[in-house]
Amino acid sequence: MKKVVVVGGGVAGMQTALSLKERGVEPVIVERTGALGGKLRNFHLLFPSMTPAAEVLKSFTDQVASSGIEVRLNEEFSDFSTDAPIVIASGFNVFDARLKEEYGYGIYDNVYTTVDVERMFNEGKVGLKDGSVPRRIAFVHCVGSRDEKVDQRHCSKVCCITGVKQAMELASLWPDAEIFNFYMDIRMFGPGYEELYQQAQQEAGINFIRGRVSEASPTIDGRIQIKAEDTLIGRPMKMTVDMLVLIVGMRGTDGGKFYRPRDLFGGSVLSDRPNVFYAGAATAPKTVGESIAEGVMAAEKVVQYLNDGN
Amino acid sequence: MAIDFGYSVSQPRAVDLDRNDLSLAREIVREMPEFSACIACGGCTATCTAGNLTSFNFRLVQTLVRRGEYAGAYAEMNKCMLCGKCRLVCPRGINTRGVVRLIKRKLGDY
Amino acid sequence: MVLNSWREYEKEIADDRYYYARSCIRQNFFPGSETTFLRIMRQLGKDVYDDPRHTSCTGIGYHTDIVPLDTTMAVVARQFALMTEAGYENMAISCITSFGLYTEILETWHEFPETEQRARENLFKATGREFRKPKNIAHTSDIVFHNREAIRQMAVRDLKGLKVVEHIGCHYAKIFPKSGIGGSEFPYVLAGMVEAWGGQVVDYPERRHCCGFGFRNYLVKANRGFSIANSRKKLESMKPYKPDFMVANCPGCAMFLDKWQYALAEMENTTYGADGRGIPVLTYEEMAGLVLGYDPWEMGMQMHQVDVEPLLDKLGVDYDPAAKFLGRAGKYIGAPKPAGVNSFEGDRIYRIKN
Amino acid sequence: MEIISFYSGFVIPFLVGVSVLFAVVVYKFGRWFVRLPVEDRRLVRKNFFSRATVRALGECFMECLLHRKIWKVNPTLGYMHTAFAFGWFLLIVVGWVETVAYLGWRFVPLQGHIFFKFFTGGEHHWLVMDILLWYVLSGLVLAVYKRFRSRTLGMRRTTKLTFGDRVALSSLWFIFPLRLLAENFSGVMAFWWGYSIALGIFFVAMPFSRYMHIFTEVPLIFLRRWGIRSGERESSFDHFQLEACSRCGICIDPCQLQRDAGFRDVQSAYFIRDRRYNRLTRRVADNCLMCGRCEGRCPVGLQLDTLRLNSRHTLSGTPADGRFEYARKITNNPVISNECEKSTGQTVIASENEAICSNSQSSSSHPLGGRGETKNSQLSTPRIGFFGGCMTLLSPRILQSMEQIFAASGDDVWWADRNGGICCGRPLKLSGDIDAARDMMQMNTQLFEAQGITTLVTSCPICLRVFREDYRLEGIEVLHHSEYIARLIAEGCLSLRDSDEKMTYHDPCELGRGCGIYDAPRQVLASVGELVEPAETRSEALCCGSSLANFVVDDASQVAMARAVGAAFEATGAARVVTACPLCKKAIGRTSSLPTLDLAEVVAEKLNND
Repeated sequence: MKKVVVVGGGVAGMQTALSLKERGVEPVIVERTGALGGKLRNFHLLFPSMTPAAEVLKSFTDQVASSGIEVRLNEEFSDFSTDAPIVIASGFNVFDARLKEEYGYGIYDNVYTTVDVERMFNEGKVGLKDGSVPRRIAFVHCVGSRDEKVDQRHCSKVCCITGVKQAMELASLWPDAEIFNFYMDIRMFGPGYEELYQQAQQEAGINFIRGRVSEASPTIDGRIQIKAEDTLIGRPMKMTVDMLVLIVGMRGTDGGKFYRPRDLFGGSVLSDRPNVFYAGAATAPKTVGESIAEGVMAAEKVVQYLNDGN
Repeated sequence: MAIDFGYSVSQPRAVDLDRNDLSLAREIVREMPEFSACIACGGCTATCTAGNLTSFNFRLVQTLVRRGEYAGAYAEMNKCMLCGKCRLVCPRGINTRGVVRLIKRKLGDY
Repeated sequence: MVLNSWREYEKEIADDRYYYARSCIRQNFFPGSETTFLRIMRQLGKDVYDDPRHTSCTGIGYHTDIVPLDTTMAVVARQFALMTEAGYENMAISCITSFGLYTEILETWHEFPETEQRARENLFKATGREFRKPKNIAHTSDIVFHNREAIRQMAVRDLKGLKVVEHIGCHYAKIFPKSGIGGSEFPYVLAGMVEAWGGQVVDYPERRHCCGFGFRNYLVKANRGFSIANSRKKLESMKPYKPDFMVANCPGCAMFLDKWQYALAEMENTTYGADGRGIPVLTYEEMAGLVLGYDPWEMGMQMHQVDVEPLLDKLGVDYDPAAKFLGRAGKYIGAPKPAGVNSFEGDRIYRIKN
Repeated sequence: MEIISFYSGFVIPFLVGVSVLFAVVVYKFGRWFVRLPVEDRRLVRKNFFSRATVRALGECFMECLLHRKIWKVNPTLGYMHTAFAFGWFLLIVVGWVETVAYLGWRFVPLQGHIFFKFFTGGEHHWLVMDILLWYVLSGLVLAVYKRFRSRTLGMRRTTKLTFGDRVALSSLWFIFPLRLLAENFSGVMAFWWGYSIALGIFFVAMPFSRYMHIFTEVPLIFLRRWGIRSGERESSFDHFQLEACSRCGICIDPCQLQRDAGFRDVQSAYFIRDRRYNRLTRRVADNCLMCGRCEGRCPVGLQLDTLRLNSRHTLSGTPADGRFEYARKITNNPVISNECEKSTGQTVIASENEAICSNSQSSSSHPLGGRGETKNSQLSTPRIGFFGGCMTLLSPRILQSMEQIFAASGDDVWWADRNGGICCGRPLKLSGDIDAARDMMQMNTQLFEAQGITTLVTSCPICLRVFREDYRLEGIEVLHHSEYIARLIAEGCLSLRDSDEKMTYHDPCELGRGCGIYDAPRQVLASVGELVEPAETRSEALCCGSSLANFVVDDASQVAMARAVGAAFEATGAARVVTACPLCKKAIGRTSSLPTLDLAEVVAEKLNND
């Protein structure tokens, strides 16, 4: 019997493979990059519990290693015509912040994305380009989310909580820094998220300003001036910050779009083809936990498919 | 007959949707349905040249119009230079300049 | 649910032996109402002590930031001292603002005992008096409410078929909800009387809204437009219910709901009530007095801005129209000029010639 | 020779038609001419006896009769138009000669010429007349065919007809077959009656239909040759342009609103139709990119964009009323904007002007050499003002690139609007608010003059066009940044690394068709990479779809147009799309799979910094 191909070695893919193996089906993980772990490898602490991403990642890679699942790294899977069961767990791409040119990513020093911040935390080097400590930091929510102008109509779902989490992390790292989060809506849907948000407001002293940043420009002293409307006051505002963090959204991996599942209920891991399944953020923005849960569900459906077929 | 007591009755500040005549607002939205897709992010007002020099607040004024609060909207919209920056930053892709002209046409002297 | 909420705020009201604290402004605006209260109490066989030495509580001065809190406390302490000296323990307070102020001061003394100590010292230094805090304080509307059943039994008529708007003064329960019957959201003190005497209470959207007096809002002319706007808001809101009359338990509210109808008629040519004759505004004592069969002119109802005759007719009160502006001993007290809400020839049956 | 009466009952419809036609045309032309503005009439007087008149005659022959320009669009279409116009013209002229030849030099009433064969009983007949009639009939066959299969004549879409058009067109189609029948079956009176009625109906309908263009194009050509043009306000001359439009529909195909966004009733032919019949709506007047693609192809050479602009002015009722006085806060003294910040307690950013100036002063001894000197020898204090315009302000990469280019050039630069400037006024002008736009232009002019600049460089073609067309900037040279950069390269002031990267170039409408700048950006591109042209380029270039001139289209339509443009660039095989307009850059970059850059970015990237 042919092995079940799991496309993508992130948490969703690894969980799918583990669950398949448990049910006696032999999976093979095909991973585009040189290591398992997907986006989780770039993350530092996971919201809302602040669990180290490395810890979660290690438990998965250890299980994959000990279960003897075949893993093919540095391989791009493209043979979708095969009749072997395929589980697409290709996750998402991070939105390229350079497309929002007006925010100056890649143009001005000290404009970062949330992904950069996670990486800086992992590398243990958080700070401005010249190594100094910022006095003022602004986070811009919804960069590459809910924006027709970059063909990203959807809400990326996890960015609100990511922005809040990182604001708190920076606040505890630099207690003297002033931190401002510019948001359109704060969408705190998950368990413990609202609590974290409240903690950010009340304990970490993060300032939440309701308004979308329209543009950033450099100042004479190398800082960044941003403009927004404080919509709750109804007046335009501007401020100069030392560090601008763009909270970037997720872009789909199906030519920039997310894969479309058969339906959003019982068929959320099914595709229009009987032997193709989905798991994780390939179909929509999802959290780590939700992606793992879908891995289990996808494995279950694959097993059902195999049993029905034979 | 009115006697002047030296003060007048203050008008209520509440946006009274029972009293406001929304027919014009509905007509405006019907002509440009995208107008009601606004998520009030304020990007337009932030980037607006007029908005940074005067009380003009495009987001606020167009919202007021949608609520049937037409007073003063025409005069406010007249501050718009139609430069189009707001349209470039609008995440909902609203034809903001079209909205300005539509409101002016419906409330003003076209 | 609603009924439960109304019942949740029960307060203890003393049954007898009241020390009567009068209101400053009611004696001008509705001069017959306090006398009527005393008459009702006498008819009920209650002991009410009406003390001529008693003064203003300084409430208006306090709320307009003119009288400092310490002064106010000392003045209130003196009223308590007079009560103590007279041998009474239950305070019956005629004015809503006084009632609120007394409640507030007793509450402050409870939370910050040092302020009570200071008030005692100040009072002693100034007058040599000492006091005991009242065992029970009640607004006089509370007391009428308390006796509503007894009054009903003595009644000569009821309010059947009449729609009544009741209005509670803000200082009655909005400061300390527990100090009012029904609390601040479901004040039952006047509604209870209306229901007990057969009337129908009107529940309208702006029922809980302030009349707009607000001290500084009325007293400062620049703010007066705001004051009248609040009354108008209430009048507009109750208009579709076609109330037969309003009843209020606050001196300012009764006064403004009544007099602003005149001002609105003059300023904006807007009148309320059937045929634009205005909606009569009664004090709860007047309402109780009418139920008990008292003569409206003896209760001072000729002093109302909005004529009460149409209401008296509905109630079937046997009154002498010609006696409206005849005071005690038949002496002519003068009649107001015709005005916006009150200029209907039909109402003015009686014209006094000097 | 016998006496011919030249009268028969059937000529009445014809005579009535001709009389009505003559009366209406004379009335219309007379009225329009009398109402021409004084300056226009002065031009007529001045140029009446000049070579312009002769040229106009020639043009009338080439365009009104031969339809030379339509031949260029499509030869079959050209043949069709020529067959009708020139064929009919020759029928009349040769017919007249024929009459003269037969009857001698004597007065013959009009109907005598037209129904010559009837009155002479067909005994005298020139073969050439038959050939001419068949020539016209061949055009007619094509016209009928075009109604149903326009594509074969090079037109994907043809114009929708009005009622007057339908009447005129139907009668026109009947004229020549009936004439053929009447002349060949001379005894059948019904054919003569039909022929006369068809002519009569056509002539009556003519001045109220698109066929009015047959007459109007002639005075239009003369007036135009004498130097009269339509302007930003409506004038009597506009009538000559409006009624010279034959609604041939050539303007419809190039229109991207039609092609990519599905708008079918806003194209110039329809705009002119609506305006001519007094039923122009704002929706139609405002729904135009003013890209100029149709204007370039109009066989009658009508000023389509100008006419639309002055219609917008007429439809706009907002008085200027000094409603932009607030903008003086910025333009009266650019430093004030910083003071404003102070007073509102917001962060103060030191004006960058001084910093840039000092920077460039220190680089006046730049090794790239000599530029400071060459300029100094020409002008005492050469000073460049850079005006990014609203759109550039939202494209920081262009600003940053210009900063690098200026630094390399060693020029003394004043940044006009980096810390907030006001709009150039062109968008307002495009909306028809001419007076308000003038206020804005005047404020910016004051600002530029106060700064003592000698050259005004802008990276925005929208601003460039209004600076050149409407501003009076005495002593200030206005350059697009592509021209400025091209000049720097030509003078050897910029050292650039050439590469073999394939780049394609998008001509912004306002820069190309608007200001005629096609070569400067191409020269610049050629010095940093290899230029590959898209299918439609230069004066034929597509619009990005986000033109500020359009006040109607929604986001989806803009995206649809941008996608079509993007696809054309992808087809070139280029690695990157380069344009020279911040708005085009945003519009195309939104959907294109290729990176889309401004010219300045490519240049800055290739600067030799050592």
